Amino acid sequence: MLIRVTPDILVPAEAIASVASSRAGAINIFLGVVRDNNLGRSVNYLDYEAYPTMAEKVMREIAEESVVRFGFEDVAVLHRTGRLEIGETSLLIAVSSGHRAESFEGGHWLVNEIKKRVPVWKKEVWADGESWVEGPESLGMQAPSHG
Amino acid sequence: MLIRVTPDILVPAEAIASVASSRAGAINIFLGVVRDNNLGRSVNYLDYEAYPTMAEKVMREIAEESVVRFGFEDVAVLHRTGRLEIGETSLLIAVSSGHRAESFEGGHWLVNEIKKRVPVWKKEVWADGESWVEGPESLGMQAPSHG
Amino acid sequence: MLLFASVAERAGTRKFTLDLAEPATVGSARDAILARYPALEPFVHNLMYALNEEYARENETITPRSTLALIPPVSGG
Amino acid sequence: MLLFASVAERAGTRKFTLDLAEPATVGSARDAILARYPALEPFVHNLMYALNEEYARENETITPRSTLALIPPVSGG
Repeated sequence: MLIRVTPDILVPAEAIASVASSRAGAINIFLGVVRDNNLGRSVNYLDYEAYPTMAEKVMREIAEESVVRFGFEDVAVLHRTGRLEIGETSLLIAVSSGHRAESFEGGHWLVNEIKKRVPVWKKEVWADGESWVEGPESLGMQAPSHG
Repeated sequence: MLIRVTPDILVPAEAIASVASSRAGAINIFLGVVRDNNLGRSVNYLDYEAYPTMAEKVMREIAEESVVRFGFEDVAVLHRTGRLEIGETSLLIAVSSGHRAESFEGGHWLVNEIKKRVPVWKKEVWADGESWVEGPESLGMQAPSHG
Repeated sequence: MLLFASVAERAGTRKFTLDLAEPATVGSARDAILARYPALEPFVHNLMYALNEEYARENETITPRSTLALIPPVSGG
Repeated sequence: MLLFASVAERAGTRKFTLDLAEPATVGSARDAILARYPALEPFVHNLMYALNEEYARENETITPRSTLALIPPVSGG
């Protein structure tokens, strides 16, 4: 079970290799990627901060729970921190399972739980300000920076 | 839109790069992998045959339909042919979308449709025989080979 | 005519040409194939047909130099 | 004590120690933090707490050398 919070670039091939199993008929990989816009506003880049030791602990708990719920052969969860440019990967998950249905369903569950429970925060930086995003789908505080 | 039927190894990084988009917040990748067993029977390897030109045509139709249905930024669908060993990837799809929910839902839809509609066939080879698998989830003919 | 997978193995061929009485349809071509390869009879109830790389119904018309393929139940992925 | 993200920026600090009257709880520690950093008041209704890297309730007991973290609404992924 590959679990990692890191400032380094996330490499899908590493996660895929880590969940490989001769009993797996399906591998699902999800990349959370930095988009150039959010809620109608143009985004320059994102800055991710984590409580790294706790984040890895919670990621491992969620991954272990997913193995029980969905019968995965193996799971990998990696989250990147620091400044991420448009198109870069912030979250990388990979799951291997006997059949495809649970790889999609369980992969989606895993991403949802990670967004709800893992102590990681992102700050959106625009041309004219910045804001910590508060909550998994929220608008953030929308306050322009004073910097 | 990367669509390919090929005897060559499928490389996830190529499919991921092909669907990259600055508007994408989510990329979902699915690998169909050769499992060491099927329906309780130990599998040695699989042999995939395709009607390649028609298979690519149908794969493209399904991919285009998925863009309309799920609003994908881009889609890649690759299917391998020939002899595939345990752990090798037979099907590789990648989709990019604004948000994660449709990347999981639409990726699953795409795999289901490919398995239903694309003219590709697999033969399971066991220690003591072989059988063409007939239909996307069927048992196959279960007849031992006479070879 | 193109045959694939189980059907190709049973017939012992993957590709051949067929002279058909016009007007020919997918169904009449299928009957002509069965006359030439009676071993395919048990497969027929499960077959689909592709005319020039598009799935086709049995009553569809075949023109000269069309490519008809017999499509056993697919199992890709 | 550990502060993160919006809370760390508002307080102007990320890490400090606090002497608490025993018996201390997550809630009494939170009140001591607010007394030191009144600017955090508007954030309090949204905070969660982690005691030694586990989410904790307000009535949980804090022992000496525990690590308490204030957790603003998470937004990873």
